[in-house]
Amino acid sequence: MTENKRDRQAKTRVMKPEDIQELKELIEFLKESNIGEFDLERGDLKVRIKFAPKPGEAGVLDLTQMAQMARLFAAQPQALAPTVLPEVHATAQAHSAPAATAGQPTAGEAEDASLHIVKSPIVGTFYESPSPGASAYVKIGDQVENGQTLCIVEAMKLMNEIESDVAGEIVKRLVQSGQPVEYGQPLFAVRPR
Amino acid sequence: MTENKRDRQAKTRVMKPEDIQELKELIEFLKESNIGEFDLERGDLKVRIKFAPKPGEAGVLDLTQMAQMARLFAAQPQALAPTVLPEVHATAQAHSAPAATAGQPTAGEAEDASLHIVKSPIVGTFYESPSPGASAYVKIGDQVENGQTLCIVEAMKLMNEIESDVAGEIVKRLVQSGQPVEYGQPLFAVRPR
Amino acid sequence: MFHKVLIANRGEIALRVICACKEMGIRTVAVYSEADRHSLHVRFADEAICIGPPRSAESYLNVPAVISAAEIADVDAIHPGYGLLSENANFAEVCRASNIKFIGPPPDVTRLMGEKEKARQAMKHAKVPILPGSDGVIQSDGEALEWARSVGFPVILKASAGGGGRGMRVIRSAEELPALFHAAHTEAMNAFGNGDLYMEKFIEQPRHIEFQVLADEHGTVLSLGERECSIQRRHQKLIEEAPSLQVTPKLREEIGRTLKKSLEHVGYQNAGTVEFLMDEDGKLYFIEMNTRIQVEHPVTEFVTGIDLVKAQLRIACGEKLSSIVPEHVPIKGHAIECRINAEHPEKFTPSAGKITAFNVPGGNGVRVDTAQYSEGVVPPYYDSLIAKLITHGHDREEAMARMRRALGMFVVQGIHTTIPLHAKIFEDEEFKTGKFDTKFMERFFERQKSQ
Amino acid sequence: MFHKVLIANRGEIALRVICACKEMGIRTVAVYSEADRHSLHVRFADEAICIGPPRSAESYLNVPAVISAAEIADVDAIHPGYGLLSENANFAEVCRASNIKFIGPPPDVTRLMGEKEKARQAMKHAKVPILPGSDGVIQSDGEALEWARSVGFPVILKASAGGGGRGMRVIRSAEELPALFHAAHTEAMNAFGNGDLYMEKFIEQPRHIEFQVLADEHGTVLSLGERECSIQRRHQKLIEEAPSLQVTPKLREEIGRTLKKSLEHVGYQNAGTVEFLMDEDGKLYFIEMNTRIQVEHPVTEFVTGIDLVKAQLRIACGEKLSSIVPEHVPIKGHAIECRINAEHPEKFTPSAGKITAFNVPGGNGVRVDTAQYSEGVVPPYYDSLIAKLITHGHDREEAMARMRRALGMFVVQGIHTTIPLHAKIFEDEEFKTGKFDTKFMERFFERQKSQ
Repeated sequence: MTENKRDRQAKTRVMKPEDIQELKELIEFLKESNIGEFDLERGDLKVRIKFAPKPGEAGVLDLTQMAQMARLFAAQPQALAPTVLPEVHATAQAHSAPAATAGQPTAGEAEDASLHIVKSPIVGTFYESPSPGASAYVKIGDQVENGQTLCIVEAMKLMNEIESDVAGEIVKRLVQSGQPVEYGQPLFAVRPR
Repeated sequence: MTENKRDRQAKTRVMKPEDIQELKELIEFLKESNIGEFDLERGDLKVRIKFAPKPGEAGVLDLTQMAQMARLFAAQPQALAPTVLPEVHATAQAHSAPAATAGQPTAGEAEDASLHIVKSPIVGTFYESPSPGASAYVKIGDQVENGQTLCIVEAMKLMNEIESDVAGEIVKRLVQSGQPVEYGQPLFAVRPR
Repeated sequence: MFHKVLIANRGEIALRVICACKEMGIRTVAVYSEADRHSLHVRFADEAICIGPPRSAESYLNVPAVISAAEIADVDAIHPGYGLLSENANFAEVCRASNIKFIGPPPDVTRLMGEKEKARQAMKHAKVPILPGSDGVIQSDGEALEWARSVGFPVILKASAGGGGRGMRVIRSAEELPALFHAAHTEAMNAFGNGDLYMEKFIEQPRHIEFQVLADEHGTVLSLGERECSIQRRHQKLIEEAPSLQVTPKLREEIGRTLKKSLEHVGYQNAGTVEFLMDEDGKLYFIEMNTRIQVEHPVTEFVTGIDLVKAQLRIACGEKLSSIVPEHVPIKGHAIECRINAEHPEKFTPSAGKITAFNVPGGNGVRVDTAQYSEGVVPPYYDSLIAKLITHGHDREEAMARMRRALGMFVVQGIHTTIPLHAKIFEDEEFKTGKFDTKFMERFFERQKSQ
Repeated sequence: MFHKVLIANRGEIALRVICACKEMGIRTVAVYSEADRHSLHVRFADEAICIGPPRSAESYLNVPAVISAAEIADVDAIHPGYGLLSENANFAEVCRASNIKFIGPPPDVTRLMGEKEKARQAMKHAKVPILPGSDGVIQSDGEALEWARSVGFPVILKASAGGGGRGMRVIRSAEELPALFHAAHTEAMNAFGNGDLYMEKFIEQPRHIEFQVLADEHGTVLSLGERECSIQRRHQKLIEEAPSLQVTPKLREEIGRTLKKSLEHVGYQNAGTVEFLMDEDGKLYFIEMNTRIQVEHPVTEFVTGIDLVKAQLRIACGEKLSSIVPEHVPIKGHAIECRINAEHPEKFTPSAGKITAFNVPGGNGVRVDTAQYSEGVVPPYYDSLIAKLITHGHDREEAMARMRRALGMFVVQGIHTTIPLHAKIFEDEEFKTGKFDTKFMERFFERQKSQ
């Protein structure tokens, strides 16, 4: 869920996390059940359920639907994201740093939906400067152009210059120089102009 | 999911997890039954069901569906009822007759919620008369008293007289003489007076 | 072979028996209480009959209900699983009277083994080593000393009239005997108004070791080796292994021969387990016999390759052991079982409820016996065992490594389970050495606390 | 032993390798595409690195991405699983150049076996029987007759210049040869402007039989017996068994010896599979070699008791085969594997989507290898195998009975799977006899249709 939504929840906060979880499940279920309207009152219990008109049965995908799904994935990787198995309790899951933040903006940045995130297009090691001791390509507050080199990601001894895909101001660098980064990992937050 | 719905839910938040579970089951059931709209009030029980217009599929409920609905209405210790694993597709599941209708009233009766169902308190074989050739203890239309013997369930060579737990009119006998019955299986529908 | 078998049980063992029947082409009838309507044993049986309300006493333990169900389903035989009616000789007798084969020993044998003192005497008579005890009251410290010397120290004095530790003394040497004898006598007299004392051999660090046997209906008994069951909490087994590191091939052979003779003598039939205590010197003492299939039978199945439940069915059908089991059964590798209970892993409070996520581990050398599933419910009415996780390896090391990775992949959400407890036990150094006794869990909890 | 291994694969085989590593105390690094973020191989690895978008070409097949991941995670070795990069000699070379151990044979051996004709010649040279073919063009019907007689009828004529069945003739006797030769020649000339023909031995009812081998890095090769893989649909294996009912101990021994010699000769290393066709007389002809772990390796693990993936890791670490595997490995019982694919069981259209219910069978003699779970998603980008269900029994009968009951207890909802297809195959009389060939599925579908 986006930080936006998270905030709004925090404001209306009369609900405990378990309640929210339940509600989410209920809503998920209503959605899956293709329900258009749902009312409920408690004082002496009233229920009203109205199903949405069905365009076609969901569930099992055929070939054409699959193509559709592929497009969905491409557009929005998380769209069809499965329920994640809950954490194992038995053994510690020491996931490496890159895995932990995989492809998702970290809390601080994402608060501001207007920021643009420059992500790593490859797996490798992040460097802020062209060579050790040289000054960084960019620093916080710099104005950068579309196509301007922001950093290097080294992969297989090759130094890959990573260019900005937006023009604007560097608001934050999200990784440390020398840190391994994975595909899609956020590198910089940029305020577009 | 829309924030809209979440908000609305948040306001009506008086639901316990069990309630949500029941609701989910109800919706699941309504969906399976191809029902378009469903209203319910509790104070003096009003129900309105509107079937979704769908050619080819009859809006008729089968036995188990109806029984399921009855169970949901009864809303008794079933609160914790688990989701049933969906049917296996590989091998046929030839459940015996008693299992099929286990503990649930059959279609005709459940339509009329005012009917009282006399259930078998034991596993055994149902007989409508005290001995072969003798006339039945009761027949459709008979007025019976609370405590009056309605039939016999034979278990371990013992003939157990099953008594009515209500006074009223026998509307239907739900099993055949000589048929095996399980614990809780409906035997008679009685209109209480 | 039987045409149709009723399984008078629930949970994983009911499903286990159903699996065996299915593989043998036998039709299955499940019985269930109202609380188990959505259980997998109901789902996967060919037929299912509701026999009563949730409470066991009114359903699974309700003999007339079970027999009635067997009659209306017209079964040839009843498999009782473990617990519930499995060691109820009266039930076995009713089955016989109803002309239904009870899959287990004859009622009189079940009855004999059910009365501990009689069982002890029967086994003693058949030269099975039993924990030495004085024949009746010890009259004086002199007699006590004599008896103690005959069995060797340590010994334990117990009050004939009572329990709860009063009048009880462990004696570790001849020197301290007289004083302790008189102290115990006085204490017993004060506590129960009766100073009578008797003595038993005392084992400081006992192991719980049990032998699996199979017996056909033609007088042949075979031992299938032992299981190590010392990892217990309040006499509830948590982890079982086969073989035991402490049982040498020679001892296994020896006990096997003795059991064969003694159980053939008492006319034992079908599967059974003979429980022993092992002292620090590796000597075994008979405690009791369980006349049924055991929770931990899969570890024996893993190391012998014999399907014990199928063997039970074939034996009950009159087959000879020689056609079921090879004469010599080698022990192959090492197997360990963890009992996964629906309990809080530290407080051990039962944890009934709905399972919201259930991912069972699989892969090489891993077996899971369970009747639970994602969205299933653990009802509060029955015992807390929801799954058995069993691993097999070339040796104990590999079986343990496999268990560690399998425990890490066993995800159960919505209820508490003992999975985290097991994970910790498998990291414990004492456990890893394999050198432990029935007091292991006490020490383990101490170590956990001090961390 | 390795400290840390990267698994360059996904799905059940990635999880299989992770399990083996965990059991050996090796840290694991999973790589994954954006579509597999919630996969179990990601979940259960010690570390996980996203290497690209969903399409394999940009993630799992992206050599620089995989190597980069290996470098930033600082692993000692890469296990390639099967498919994907597993038989890519260039990838193995890049691994070597990057100082990362590739768990498989050296690049040149992979390359040799990858070029079918070279592999054929190498094996022929080493006295492995290969499917006889004429050395180049057959000039006349007289030469054709001579050649046919030298290998025995039936033979098949093929056009050197083309395919698609044109110019192709199966010849079953000397009498019909001349006419068919000339017809084929004319047809080839008309179709391709070139009438050249060559000949091969023709097998009417071939079985697909393959031998598992292990080879250490010290020149020792061992054969672990065969698998029967004739149940295929469009060259995709559906069901595999070990052992094959058609392979006698003598033949197994013989082929094992020949393979040992020939593969030691070519310098083979690590695990590999040698595929053969078997003719109606039980003679085997080499087709090709797969230089990786195979999907169906669990059936061999069941009947030999050897963990093949652990063996791969130990071999790659330099261990000698003699310390990993006993010299003589007896074949114990019978194992069968069903490939559970996310496909419609009749139309075979792929069926991606979310799994809403997932109940895997367990119990005695059942193994499930899967990376799927309830609420998991089958993405549309990769192959359709979602689980392997493997059963073991004392004989083929028991393994089949177990498979039937296990298939009946394997519940997958939300997507289509081949489970119902397998259930039907296990009821098929021809399948039950074990006497079938690679055309079994065609006949099976015919029988199904006619019902």
